[in-house]
Amino acid sequence: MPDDETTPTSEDTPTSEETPTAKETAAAEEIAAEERGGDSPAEFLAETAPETVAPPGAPLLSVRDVTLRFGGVVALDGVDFEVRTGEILALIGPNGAGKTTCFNVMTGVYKPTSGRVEFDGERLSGRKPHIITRMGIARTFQNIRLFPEMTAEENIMVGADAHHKTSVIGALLHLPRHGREERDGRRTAAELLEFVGLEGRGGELARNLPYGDQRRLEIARALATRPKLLCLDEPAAGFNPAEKERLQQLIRDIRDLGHTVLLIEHDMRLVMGVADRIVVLEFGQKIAEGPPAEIREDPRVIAAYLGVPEDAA
Amino acid sequence: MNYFSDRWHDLLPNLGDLVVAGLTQGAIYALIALGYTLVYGVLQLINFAHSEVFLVGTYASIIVWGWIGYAAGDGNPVPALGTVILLLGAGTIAASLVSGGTAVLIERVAYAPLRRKNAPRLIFLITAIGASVAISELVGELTNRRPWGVPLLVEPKTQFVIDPGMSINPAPVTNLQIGIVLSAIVMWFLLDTFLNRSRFGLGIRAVAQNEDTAALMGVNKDRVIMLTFLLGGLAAGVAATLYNLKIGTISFNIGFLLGLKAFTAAVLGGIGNLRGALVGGLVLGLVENLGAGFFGNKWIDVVAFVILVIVLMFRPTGILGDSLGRARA
Amino acid sequence: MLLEIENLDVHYGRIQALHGISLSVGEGEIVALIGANGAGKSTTMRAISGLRRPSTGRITFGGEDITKMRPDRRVVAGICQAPEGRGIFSGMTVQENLFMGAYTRKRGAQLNADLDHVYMLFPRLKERRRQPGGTLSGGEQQMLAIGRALMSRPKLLLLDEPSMGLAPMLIAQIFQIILEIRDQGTTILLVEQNAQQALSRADRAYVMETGSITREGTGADLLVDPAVRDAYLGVA
Amino acid sequence: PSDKSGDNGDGKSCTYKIAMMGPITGDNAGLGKPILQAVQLAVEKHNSAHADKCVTLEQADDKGDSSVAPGLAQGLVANASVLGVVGPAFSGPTSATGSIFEGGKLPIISASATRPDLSTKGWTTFHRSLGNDASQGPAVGKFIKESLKASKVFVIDDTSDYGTGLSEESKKALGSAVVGYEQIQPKQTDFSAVVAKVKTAAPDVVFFAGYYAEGGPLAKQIKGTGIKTTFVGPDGIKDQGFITGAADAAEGSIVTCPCIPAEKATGTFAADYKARFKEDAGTYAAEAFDAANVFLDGITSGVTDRAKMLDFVNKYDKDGVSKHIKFDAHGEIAADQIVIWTYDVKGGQIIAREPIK
Amino acid sequence: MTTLKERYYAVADGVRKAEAGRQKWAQGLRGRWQSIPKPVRLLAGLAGVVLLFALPNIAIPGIPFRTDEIPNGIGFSFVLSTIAIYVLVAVGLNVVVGMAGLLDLGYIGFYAVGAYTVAIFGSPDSIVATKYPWLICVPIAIALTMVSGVILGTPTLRLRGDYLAIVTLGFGEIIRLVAVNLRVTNGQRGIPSVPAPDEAHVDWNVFGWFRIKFDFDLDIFTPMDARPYYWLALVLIIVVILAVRSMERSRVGRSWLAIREDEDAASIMGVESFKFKLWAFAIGAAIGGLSGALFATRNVFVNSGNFNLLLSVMFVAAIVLGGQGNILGVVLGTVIVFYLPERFRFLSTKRELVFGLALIVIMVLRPQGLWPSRRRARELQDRKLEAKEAAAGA
Ligand SMILES: Nc1ncnc2c1ncn2[C@@H]1O[C@H](COP(=O)(O)OP(=O)(O)OP(=O)(O)O)[C@@H](O)[C@H]1O
Ligand SMILES: Nc1ncnc2c1ncn2[C@@H]1O[C@H](COP(=O)(O)OP(=O)(O)OP(=O)(O)O)[C@@H](O)[C@H]1O
Ligand SMILES: CC(C)C[C@H](N)C(=O)O
Ligand SMILES: [Mg+2]
Ligand SMILES: [Mg+2]
Repeated sequence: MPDDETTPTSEDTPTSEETPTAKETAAAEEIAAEERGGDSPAEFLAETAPETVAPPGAPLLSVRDVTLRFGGVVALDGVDFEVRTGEILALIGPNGAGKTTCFNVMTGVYKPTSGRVEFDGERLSGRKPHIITRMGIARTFQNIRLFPEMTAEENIMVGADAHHKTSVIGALLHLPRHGREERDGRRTAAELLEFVGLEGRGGELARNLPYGDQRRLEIARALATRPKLLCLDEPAAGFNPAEKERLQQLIRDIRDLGHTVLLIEHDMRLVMGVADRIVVLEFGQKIAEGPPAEIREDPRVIAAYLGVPEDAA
Repeated sequence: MNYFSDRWHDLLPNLGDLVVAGLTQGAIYALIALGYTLVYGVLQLINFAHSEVFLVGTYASIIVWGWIGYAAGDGNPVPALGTVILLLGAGTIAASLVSGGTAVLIERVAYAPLRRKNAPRLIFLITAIGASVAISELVGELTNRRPWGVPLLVEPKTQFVIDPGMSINPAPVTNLQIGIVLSAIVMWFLLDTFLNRSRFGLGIRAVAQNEDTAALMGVNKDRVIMLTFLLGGLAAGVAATLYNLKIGTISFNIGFLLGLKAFTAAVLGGIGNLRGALVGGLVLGLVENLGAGFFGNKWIDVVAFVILVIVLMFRPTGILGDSLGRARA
Repeated sequence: MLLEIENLDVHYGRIQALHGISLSVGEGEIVALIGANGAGKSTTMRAISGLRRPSTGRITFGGEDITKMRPDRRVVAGICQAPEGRGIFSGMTVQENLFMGAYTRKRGAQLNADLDHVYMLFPRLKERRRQPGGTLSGGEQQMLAIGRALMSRPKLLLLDEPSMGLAPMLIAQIFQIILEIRDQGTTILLVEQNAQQALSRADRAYVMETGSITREGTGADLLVDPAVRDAYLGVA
Repeated sequence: PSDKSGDNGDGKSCTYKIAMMGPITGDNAGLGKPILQAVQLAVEKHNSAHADKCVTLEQADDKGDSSVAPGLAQGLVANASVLGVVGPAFSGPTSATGSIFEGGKLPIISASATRPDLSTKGWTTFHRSLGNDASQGPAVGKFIKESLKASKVFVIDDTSDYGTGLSEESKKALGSAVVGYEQIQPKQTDFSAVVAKVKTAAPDVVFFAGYYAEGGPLAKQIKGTGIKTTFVGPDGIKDQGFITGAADAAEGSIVTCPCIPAEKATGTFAADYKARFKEDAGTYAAEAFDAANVFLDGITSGVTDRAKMLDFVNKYDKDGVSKHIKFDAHGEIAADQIVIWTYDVKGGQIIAREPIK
Repeated sequence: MTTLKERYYAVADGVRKAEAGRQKWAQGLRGRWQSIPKPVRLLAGLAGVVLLFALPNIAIPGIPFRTDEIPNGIGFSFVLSTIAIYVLVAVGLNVVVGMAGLLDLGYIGFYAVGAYTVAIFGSPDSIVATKYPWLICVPIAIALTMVSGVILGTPTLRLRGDYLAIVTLGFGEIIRLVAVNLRVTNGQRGIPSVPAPDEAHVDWNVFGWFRIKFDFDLDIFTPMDARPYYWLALVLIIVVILAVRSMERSRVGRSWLAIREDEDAASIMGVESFKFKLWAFAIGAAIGGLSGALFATRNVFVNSGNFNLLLSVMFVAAIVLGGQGNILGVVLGTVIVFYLPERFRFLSTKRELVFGLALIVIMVLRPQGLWPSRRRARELQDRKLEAKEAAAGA
């Protein structure tokens, strides 16, 4: 960040101090907020948006004919679809259809039995998780997995560190980059906290946040890695309708920042309200793909998944 | 190359004897390993004090034999079969009771208070070490730090001879060796059946995997944990008696190395897995004895630990993997 | 009343999660408990099962004071919970998980009949009978958790967000099953985010906010209460 | 152990100290005890005779362990009132601490460390009041070949300074009679691998160069497999601990030692010892008594610092209870004073047999 | 009814207030210390350091803390120097265990490598007999231990939790046992006459071009007086602690923390966990090597008995007892674990029994350690209170 050196934050937080107290963080956040002069998300696009993005509409991630077997269970069976830059794609399907598994293949947790996954023109399988993150994929978990004993701010800074380079020698000798990156991390944290609606909570331990806030913090942490593609696995699980409403807005905001979003969710109101396109899996196979309006009417999807459309009403 | 052919030449004639001796020693490791693996499976805790649970068992059986009238060096002739069975029975029961009791005592004194405070597992490790040091030192004080000899109860008699021919010497297999290996297998079988078939066994496995849900299903966690320690102690008691018969000398500080080896065996086989403890014990005993025959006796422990490291490199959760533990995060 | 809670306070560390809540569940009822995230619903459930000890207050079950009873005793007394987060024994097979539900019961023909019943309700589980619980999908685990709770044949069944992570079709099915269980004589206390569904099936319901109970009434009444509609039923 | 020896009767503590260093606890503590007690006896005798020049005894418990010894040695060296050390008892600790005592110019007289090269490391402060393994080794060889008429001998040592030194010397002496050689680890308990080799070699005699803590179980396990062979061990197993450790298997073993049986010591030593400690004087008690008396005589004769003490020790020339004490330039006893004894294990006792001629 | 947002945050506010209150309570002293003006704090710290340096010369009548004031006690400065060396070991181990959360039970192996390196290259009695001065041996020792840290770490660090613990324990034993059996280490018998830091006896012929010849011995470091060793160790401790601290408060420290909390999540968040774990290992190893080098020269003699497993485990005990993660706590723990047995030498053979019991009692009463880091204290306090409210039977 070229203007870092001149921001007031840099003077307020000497690098050698220990992690700032809640008060300090709050102050830093205030300053950061003032500096932006408002809440408009467009202002910190620069902070979290990916550096280079393919033109909108071009395939960002493609799943090509992926099959995955666990012993006798065929979890994925020739699944083939793509996520396009700038869209919100929802992945839905009955329980055990293979959505989470598909996710895990995409993020490098599982290696497909056959087929391949390409991201931004590069092959993904076989790469280490941290490399995949640096390539631009971030995710949240079906069961929350924050660093419970770290503060909200620290959680986000860990995400921001994905693009930092300070290592042992730098930290040991307090090289200038170390200070610069620390300041950058704090600023990213402050901005993202505000973005997801957690302003002022940077100093709290993650484990002490209410459930909904933890979900939001997880999203903020993922955003801090500046992902091109953000993958959300059932982010609305355990939310009530009003909260889902808020989440829906948040997901839209994220897309507006320039991130592509892949969403697994069982709540049809949320999915239909936010997704640009939907891919439907059943028994490990893709049975439909298209815009929400189309999917809603697709008889196969209704039979396999939606059932009587009472729920969507 | 010359080195290796020389070593090989050293090893070859003794191969049969070493295999037999290795399996015997391995059976004792296996029995102690059962205790480590049980406790580990349930509490994810390396019960460092288990070596002392074993230790007190060795003393218990000797003391009981002394009461019955068979002490080391008292010039008594090797007793007749009936007496031997009586002595072994009494010794094993005494050792198992004392070991089991000690295990439960350790649980109550050194672990239960920490469990109540929900302390991280590393803390348990430290109190375990404390308990281990305290018990072994207490035994040291009580025995004047002198080794104790074990009376000769069973005259080793060759039951059959393995004669593989070639340049390998025929290896006699004694009644004692057969008994030791069989005991280990029987003990494992009993425990394994208990864990997999009985209701309590199911409870133990449930607590191992998810304490809270186990409580929701009606499992009394405290009782399960005590039971686990008790079972491990019983197995250690059996091991203690067999150790007495086989090694014949005990001392207050034998626990440490033996416990370490047994724990290694448990990890080798896949800690948390009873079958793993058996396999790990036998493999460890076998490999270290063959290694000692090949490289020379002084390398015996190096061989033991090197094999552990090698196995874990290729199978990060041991030969059979862990089974009481969790499968997917 | 089968279950009665009076004036319950529960803390997590220094955080107070429940502020003197009182509620009751009558024999044969379905009672729903709804509220925002962090309102204290799960905490209430844990307190009833005995996983959390209240700092003050009283819980009685079938007339007996169980406030200090150990959780395993409560199961014997007839309280069983399908917890939030499912609590699957990941290393045990599906079938073993189900048997864990019947831990306090005697083995026998009755048990096997119940097992068949669960398999009938969730055929997917029967298919995966020998698969370790930990490798099931999220929704399959949810089915397993509910099935397991049924296996204990409780007098009072506590369901903490049973619809979480389930596909729409299954959600409808789950609520159907809940009604069936009730009809077979089991009392049910149900925590749900899916307030619409929950309220329309419940005999009575409570609304929780930040650790207190703010409203109670029949399911039908709450369903039309504008404040409830506004907060929990969404704007649709 | 009592610390009474430090008082001169009226509770005033004394100006000068001598120290005993050796295993008071540890696996082989049995070997340290007679040495400690003999020194104690000597100090008590001295203090009652010379109340004006009374001496305090410092006990430095090295557990017979080389890794413990250096710290203790530095402690002794730093304490200026310590004028002499009886010990270290074992060869390992002695070789670990030799350069420390040398650096502190603190004279030491070991009553039991037998590794030959201890005297040739250039340490001017080192002395010992007994013969070393360069004598014991050949004596063992001679005895095994001539008295036991054995033609096949299996040698085992424990990798210690003492064990390796002695096994080397005895192998030299045994020559072609050696049919096998193995090493065991201190604290090892299962000797199956060694026993297998012994069985294959089928020796008439197994000679074990090491201490009783391992010697006992080793003897027991060798006998346990039914091999008919005579177990011979050196001074390191000459302790009751060998018998308790080997139990019935100890019977019939033979022990060699560069120590005289206490009852053969001159004067009233054996009786005094027994009167004071209610037990017979054990291994190296007489030698330790002599070593202590060298220092005590020095103090009696007015020595007040280490330099003078060293000088006094080097010039010492007097009969002790075990032999005539006079050190050569290396700190060794004259060759004609050295006698290696053999002992039988009989009826659970170690009983003097005869000196090896 | 209030708005959703208000309701939502009412709970969170409660959480935050309670948390703030608790932090204040838990920190009590620390807060007061922090409120003292900085120059005063600095001065106090300085005074503390001065006191530490003066310690071997201090005796307070009536408070017999000196180990040489008890029967059969060992020289106080000698004990101090041992403890200081062990503190250095513990500070290094704390990087691995306390910060990165890697349970390394074989850490003693690195300490051994450091000590043996100095003994082998420095002592005239070793078979290589290069007789390098101590000051030259130290960098060699550090380099070698770092390399061995990387060699051990590369294959083992993919193991998790207790498997890592047992493999490191195995490696620690292997290093010791190999030392028992190798010729360069002179087996069981060990290597005596390790040079002092202030002596050099060098006669090198560099490529036959010129000759370097030193022969001096300042006689500051002698077996008679352990104080210089103690002071040297103190200086090294201060330097190492400062270095470790600045690492802790950086991306590196944060990564360690994240790995400790949830390694999978950390690597999915872009933390190169292997690299950072390896760094932790290497840094820990280097510090271990340095302390080993210091130990070898102070002890003059090195053999495998100095590096037994129990000692290794004791270091972990010291760290946990003092309070893992907090360097000052670690120092305190080490001092207690290694000082008390010296102080209680008069208990003679019973002192280890007492020590074992003390270990249990202390840990049961204070599972968070005597002086834990703020983070750990909070964590433990939470867990404890939670456990208390959880039912008695659960
Ligand atoms: N390790 C495994 N071994 C065997 N079967 C597995 C394994 N992992 C997943 N499965 C099976 O693969 C199928 C797909 O699981 P997945 O978790 O992808 O489902 P999902 O679509 O995410 O379902 P849900 O909506 O319930 O979360 C399931 O039937 C599951 O049982
Ligand atoms: N283990 C815990 N430690 C600290 N606080 C906790 C813990 N568990 C819950 N809490 C807090 O207690 C309060 C009530 O939580 P609870 O889980 O009962 O809510 P809930 O109504 O079930 O919410 P949800 O709909 O998210 O499941 C929340 O503020 C929560 O943050
Ligand atoms: C006491 C003796 C057995 C000591 C032995 N001679 C040694 O040199 O170590
Ligand atoms: Mg899923
Ligand atoms: Mg809940």
